[in-house]
Amino acid sequence: MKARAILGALALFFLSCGGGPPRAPFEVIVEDYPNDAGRSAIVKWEHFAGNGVKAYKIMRGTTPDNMREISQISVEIPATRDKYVPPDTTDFVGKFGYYLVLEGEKEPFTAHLVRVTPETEDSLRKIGKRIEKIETEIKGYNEGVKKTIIAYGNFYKLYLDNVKETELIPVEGYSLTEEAGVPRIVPNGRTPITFVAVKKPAEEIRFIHSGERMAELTPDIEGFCKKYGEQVRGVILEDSVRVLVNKVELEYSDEDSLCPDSTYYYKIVSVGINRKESESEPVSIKPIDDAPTPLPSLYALLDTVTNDLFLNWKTQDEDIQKYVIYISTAGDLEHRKGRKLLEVAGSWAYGYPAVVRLEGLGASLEDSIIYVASLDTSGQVAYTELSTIVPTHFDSMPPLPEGLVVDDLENDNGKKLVLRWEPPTVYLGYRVRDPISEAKKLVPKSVDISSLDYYLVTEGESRKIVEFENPNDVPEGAKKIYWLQTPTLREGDKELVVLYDLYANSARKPGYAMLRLDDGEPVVDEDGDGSYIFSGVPIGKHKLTVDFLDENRRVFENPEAHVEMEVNVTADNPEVPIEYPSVYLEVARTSDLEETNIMMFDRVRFLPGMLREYTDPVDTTKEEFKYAVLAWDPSGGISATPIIGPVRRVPNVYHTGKTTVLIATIIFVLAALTMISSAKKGKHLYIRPIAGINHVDEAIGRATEMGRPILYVLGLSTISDIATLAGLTILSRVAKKAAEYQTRLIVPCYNPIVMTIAKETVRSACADAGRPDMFKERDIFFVTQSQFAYAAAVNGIMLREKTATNFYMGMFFAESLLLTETGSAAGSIQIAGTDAITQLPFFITTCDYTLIGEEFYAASAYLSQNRIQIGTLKAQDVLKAIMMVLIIIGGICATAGIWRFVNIFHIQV
Amino acid sequence: MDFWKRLLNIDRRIIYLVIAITVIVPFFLPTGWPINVTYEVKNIYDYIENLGPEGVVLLSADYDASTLAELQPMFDACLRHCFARDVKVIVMSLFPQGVGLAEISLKRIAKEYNKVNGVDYCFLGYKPGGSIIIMGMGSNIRIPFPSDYYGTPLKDIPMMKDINNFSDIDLVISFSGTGIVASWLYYAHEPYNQDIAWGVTAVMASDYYPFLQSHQIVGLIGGMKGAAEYETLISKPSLATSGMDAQSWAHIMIIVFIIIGNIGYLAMRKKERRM
Amino acid sequence: MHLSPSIGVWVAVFLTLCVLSFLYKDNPFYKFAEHLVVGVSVGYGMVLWYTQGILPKFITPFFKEGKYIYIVPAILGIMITMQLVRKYAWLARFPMAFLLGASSGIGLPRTMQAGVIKQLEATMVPMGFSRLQYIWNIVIFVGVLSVLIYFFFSKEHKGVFGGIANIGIWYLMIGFGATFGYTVMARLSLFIGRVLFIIQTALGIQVAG
Amino acid sequence: MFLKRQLPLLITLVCGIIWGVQYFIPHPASEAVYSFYTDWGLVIGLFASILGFVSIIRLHYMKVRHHAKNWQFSVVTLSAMPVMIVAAILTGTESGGAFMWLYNYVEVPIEATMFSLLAFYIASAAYRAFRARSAQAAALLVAAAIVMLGRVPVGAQISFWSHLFPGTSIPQIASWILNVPNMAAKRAINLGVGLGMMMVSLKIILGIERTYLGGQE
Repeated sequence: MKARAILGALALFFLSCGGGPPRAPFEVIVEDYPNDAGRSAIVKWEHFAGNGVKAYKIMRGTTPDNMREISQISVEIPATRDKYVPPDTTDFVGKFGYYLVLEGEKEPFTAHLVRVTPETEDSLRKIGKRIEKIETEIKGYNEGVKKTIIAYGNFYKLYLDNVKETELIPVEGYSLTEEAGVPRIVPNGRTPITFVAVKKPAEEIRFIHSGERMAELTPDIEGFCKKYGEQVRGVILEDSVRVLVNKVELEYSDEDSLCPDSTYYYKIVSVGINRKESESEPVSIKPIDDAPTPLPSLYALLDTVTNDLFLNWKTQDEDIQKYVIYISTAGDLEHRKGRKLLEVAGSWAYGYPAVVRLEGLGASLEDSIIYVASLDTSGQVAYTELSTIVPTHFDSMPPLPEGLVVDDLENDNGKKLVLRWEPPTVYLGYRVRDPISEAKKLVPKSVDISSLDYYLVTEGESRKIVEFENPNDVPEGAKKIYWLQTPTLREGDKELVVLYDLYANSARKPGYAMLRLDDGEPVVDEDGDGSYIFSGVPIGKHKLTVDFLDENRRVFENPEAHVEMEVNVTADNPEVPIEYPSVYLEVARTSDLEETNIMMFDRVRFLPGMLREYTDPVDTTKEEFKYAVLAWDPSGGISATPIIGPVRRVPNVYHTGKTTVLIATIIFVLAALTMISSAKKGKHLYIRPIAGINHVDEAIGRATEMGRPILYVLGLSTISDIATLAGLTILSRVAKKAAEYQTRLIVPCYNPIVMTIAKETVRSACADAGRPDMFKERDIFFVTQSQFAYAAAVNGIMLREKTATNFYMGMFFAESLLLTETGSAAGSIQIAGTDAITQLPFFITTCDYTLIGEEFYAASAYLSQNRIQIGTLKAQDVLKAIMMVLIIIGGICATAGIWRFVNIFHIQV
Repeated sequence: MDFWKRLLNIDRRIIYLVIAITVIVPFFLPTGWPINVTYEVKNIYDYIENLGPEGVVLLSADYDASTLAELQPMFDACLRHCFARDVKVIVMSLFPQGVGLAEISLKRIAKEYNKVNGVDYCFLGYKPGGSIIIMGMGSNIRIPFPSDYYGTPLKDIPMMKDINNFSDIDLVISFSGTGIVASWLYYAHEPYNQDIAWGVTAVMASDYYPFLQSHQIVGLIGGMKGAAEYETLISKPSLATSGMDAQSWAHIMIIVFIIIGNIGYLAMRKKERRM
Repeated sequence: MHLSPSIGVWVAVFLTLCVLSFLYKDNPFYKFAEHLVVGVSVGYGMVLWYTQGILPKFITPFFKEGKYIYIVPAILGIMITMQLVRKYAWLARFPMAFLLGASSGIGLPRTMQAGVIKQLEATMVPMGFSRLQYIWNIVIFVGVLSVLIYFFFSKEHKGVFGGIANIGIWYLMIGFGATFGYTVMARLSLFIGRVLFIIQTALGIQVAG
Repeated sequence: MFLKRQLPLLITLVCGIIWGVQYFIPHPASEAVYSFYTDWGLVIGLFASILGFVSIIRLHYMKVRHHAKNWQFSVVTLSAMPVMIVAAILTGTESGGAFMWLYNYVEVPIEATMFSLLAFYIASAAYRAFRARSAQAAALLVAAAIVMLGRVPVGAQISFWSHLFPGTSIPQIASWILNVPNMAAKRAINLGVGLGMMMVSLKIILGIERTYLGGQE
């Protein structure tokens, strides 16, 4: 009866949170997508934070009746359902002096927030509502408020207290005037507003009224508002009505899914937090297949020596299929009779500008014109004539990648192709820094240490660390030291941070940088993060040598892989950034094996010139491709490699990088099979005696001597846990001994299934010992499945029964501490065994003996003589032996510099 | 009863009281000792610092409320750092309890930085299954996560347009108090060379140094101290930094307890031997 | 001091105190909180199971997208739940066999790669006395070997072998010491977290930080 | 007999081999096999989680029905579940609704506090139980103390000697302990754990480990 009442109340509570449907979306408009093939449109609408909408559905149809959802946009809901708590009113009342006046008959209203003046006060009181509180974030779209009106506006709450008194506020569009002897800032050509500052005689600006003020955002005061204010999201009126004045424009681009010149209808459905919906009126659009626009910038560079013409253009059109370059006689304005020079695929001018090179064409330009026809996908054309020709001369064309090879990418899913080129190259830069300043960066600014009284004192060029116990002695300009980094500083010593970048294709197996400063030992930067720090470098000039090593640490022989650089370490911490080549590379690919014009290839990827490899994630269904790479100079030169290919991508059936894992896995499986099967056959496999077992026996003996019971805890895990199984094996041994010595054994269990099995274990152990009478069923019992309650209960047993020996064998968690603490304080002998690494430290410090991890399993295998367990243990031993040998050989090889061996273990996927 | 025996047998509730006071008082008498930053944490910071607006970081909140105090500050700090650097963030969880904590925190911090759902960050939510989710994400994020937490299909989320699997994500940071972090190593780092970092409870932190040394993980944030280090690095001191004074004093108190306990133990053992 | 106006925060404070009361002794308040949290978290789990799991991964593809093949894994999943009915418990074996077989197959070589081979590679580092790091590399080398020997059960710990195993114990102890120290830190952090909640969120006292 | 016993073992063996070999094959077909498992495995797991829900409900239901000790508290557990579900249906699962309110103000504080009890237990154990019973346990405690001091701000404050002997401040020693000896010990343990994990996988594939079969049949 009672429950029903509670449920009813609950249901009421939740239902009351329901509320009506959300507001329909405002101001829905749909626009055509510019410069496209008439296949896209953009829908826009307005959203008010806090209007209870959690998502908008975008619906589309060819008539207003057949609309279907095409997408959904989730929006932020700042509204939480807490009750509106009236503010501590004294803070706010009267400070705003603003009234809300709504214009319009129904929602959405236009809100006017009007500042009250003595003249307007009476009329405002009649037509408006006084604002009690301004909200910069909406805390609750809640039921405590009678009514929520949504209004337009963009207001800012200004925190005038934050404006620094001595700061002159630069507000664009405002000027200083004087009014009745008081200087004040006035917006140009506007009525003065009183929230801005006055100028004190001492050239200081401060505000007449401090506290909070509100202003509507206009372009004039935008900077001011954003610096000293926060956007107003809502206001609370004197009758606790909340008015939201915040809007966000949302838009959805419906791309590439329409047919040109057919009518589409869109509507937006708002989905409320309560999942109720309301929808906007439908809006319609007929997407237009825009004709190509004449190219806004088409110009050419003419190499006056070679007479090569470099054409350059770009476009905003998204649907150009190709460009055709024509040459024609001067005066041919019709652009129809020209001779076709070159076709260029549309993608070459999209995003980046297109550049093409027309060799030796310059000579014929005197009596000819060049023009470009842009053809879009629907066959519409626009013509642009070349008007600007800039004479220039290129000494050389940008260098092309050397030794370019295209291959199937190995070990992938037959998806990708890889382009590789040469040579392995080192790029270098450096940075000099003070160890101190670097250390200081890691220290928060606000802290103050009273016990470390060290200061950094700068005297001219040199710096010293000085200790001052009295803060008054600290000279001006000395900087307090928060934290020092090792190594020690010698006066004038600097840290030289060498920045390097290594580029080589993966077939060369690039590895590390070997750095050498002056005549010092060469060092190999193991971590390969692109920087290496030489510390304690004295001021002066140094010679830095960097070599590029492969993964086996052999030096690459080519000159680009060996760089020498003069490093100038000076007191002002110079920085020399890495200088990269200015060339860019463009990868072009085609699946049309007949095509020979590179400009009709697909543009694949734009790459910086220092790269030596590009993996092409080919996303078409074709299998065979031809490639070419173009090199660009930012000054306008362009050159292209010959066409490479065709290359075919093939799926591989074996991952060549995983051979080590394969061999290791085979060895593992073989070792396991051999050991387990020979154990099964009954072959004797030696396991060393585990010291812990003697301790177990002694502990049982001790309990017998004292005539007190033994406690055995099996851990908190289930029966499927190996640790629990091992615990049960040892329980069998303990139970047998205890039965022989006639000592009572208590086994409180955490898991009912473990308890059942524990009972069986003890029963049969007692029978084995010839003392079935020693099996006391009530001493093996289930306690509870609550972690801490279990621990508390077991502690109670320890204290009540005064157990002489406690065993903890199995899987333990945080409760281990509680258990062993009580046992330890009670003076019991405690023996533990677990593989829970996090609990082992507590067992070690609180117990008399602990079986650690695998030792625990070994003890269990040794005691049970279970053949599979022993076989498993032996198989693991075999592998451990192999690992130890490998580590020893590997260590020696690494020390001797024989990296070939170590790299066998380096798996590349 | 002799002195040591009596001293060691005081009621444990007195010890509880002492440790409670040791923890509470420093909040009112702060020392403001500086927090030194370890390389384990700084590695992660540097990694994110070097990412640009095209960078994508996946934060996996694989924890529950029981380790909230340690892991939530880390999650918050990393999230703040990503947002401050305009790095795109994907948040998910392999634990049902983690998704709630992550949601609350994500909403709050996104607002601090004016970040928009779907554009600057994406909240994938939770899927049950643990490591199988990570495996699926390696093939395609859309296998385990066809839609985000709020039910929006991933194809409609602008940020997720070009993000298909681990090759489109720069760094994965898993925050967890369980061994699930290892699954990220086995199923994200190893097969796909995905850079990963771990934010773990202090309990587990020391066990993971071998993976740090072998460069299998980028960095390791351990416990509340690790979180405080991260807060220091991004100069946004928050919960973890506030807790550090209490942590310091509590550690001293624990060490004092151990010393008293052991002196007593030795004294009593000596006496027993004499007898 | 600025007391939190949120009812939720005070509910949370009350429940926090309920749990902490266990320190005095086990009592009905603790039991109440303990059982409440089980119910709430299971309820929470069920809701997420539906909204985040079944809905996007089964209901939507099956009913809305027409991917009817998903009925097969659904049936397999339901077969696992048959463990609850003793008579049909054996049905659970087939999906379990599939899941365990596949996950073991997936796990084995990956563990070999991530947990064994990469770890071995990281141990093969140059050693010597010329640089500090090389000296530490020796320490690491000796440590890994000696602990491995400690856990090697095919040879008795005697003579040189026993000596090395003995070094292993010291390494283990230092390693466990690190775990110990960090664990203490973790446990205290959890309590500090609660104290911060009460002081900062509920009582509204701004503390340093 | 074959159906109930051998067939599951055979499935395990075949699946184990297929997905084990899959790792070595970089082929689209192999990739498809892998995604197949992640997709279906997820759905199977989803339906299997019903098991967990049912068993916990059954546990508490039985307690209430049989009026077991403290059965009244099980009523609390049982009634909390529908409350959460109703809250989710009515107010959604986003923050702001009743569902997330219950999560944030009921579940989170209790869970978070549950384990904070350990701070007290560890303090009490430090006083009463952590003993340097042997030289090795002493080494453990010393290492623990260094890590405890070195990993909090106070460590640097009390290292008054560090400017005399650079590199020996407590945080630096703690860092060294963690990165060198601790790392070595944990690596060896992890290698053992890795072998153990692989052994379990292998035993499952080979049908030696078959606890998942449940009963004896």
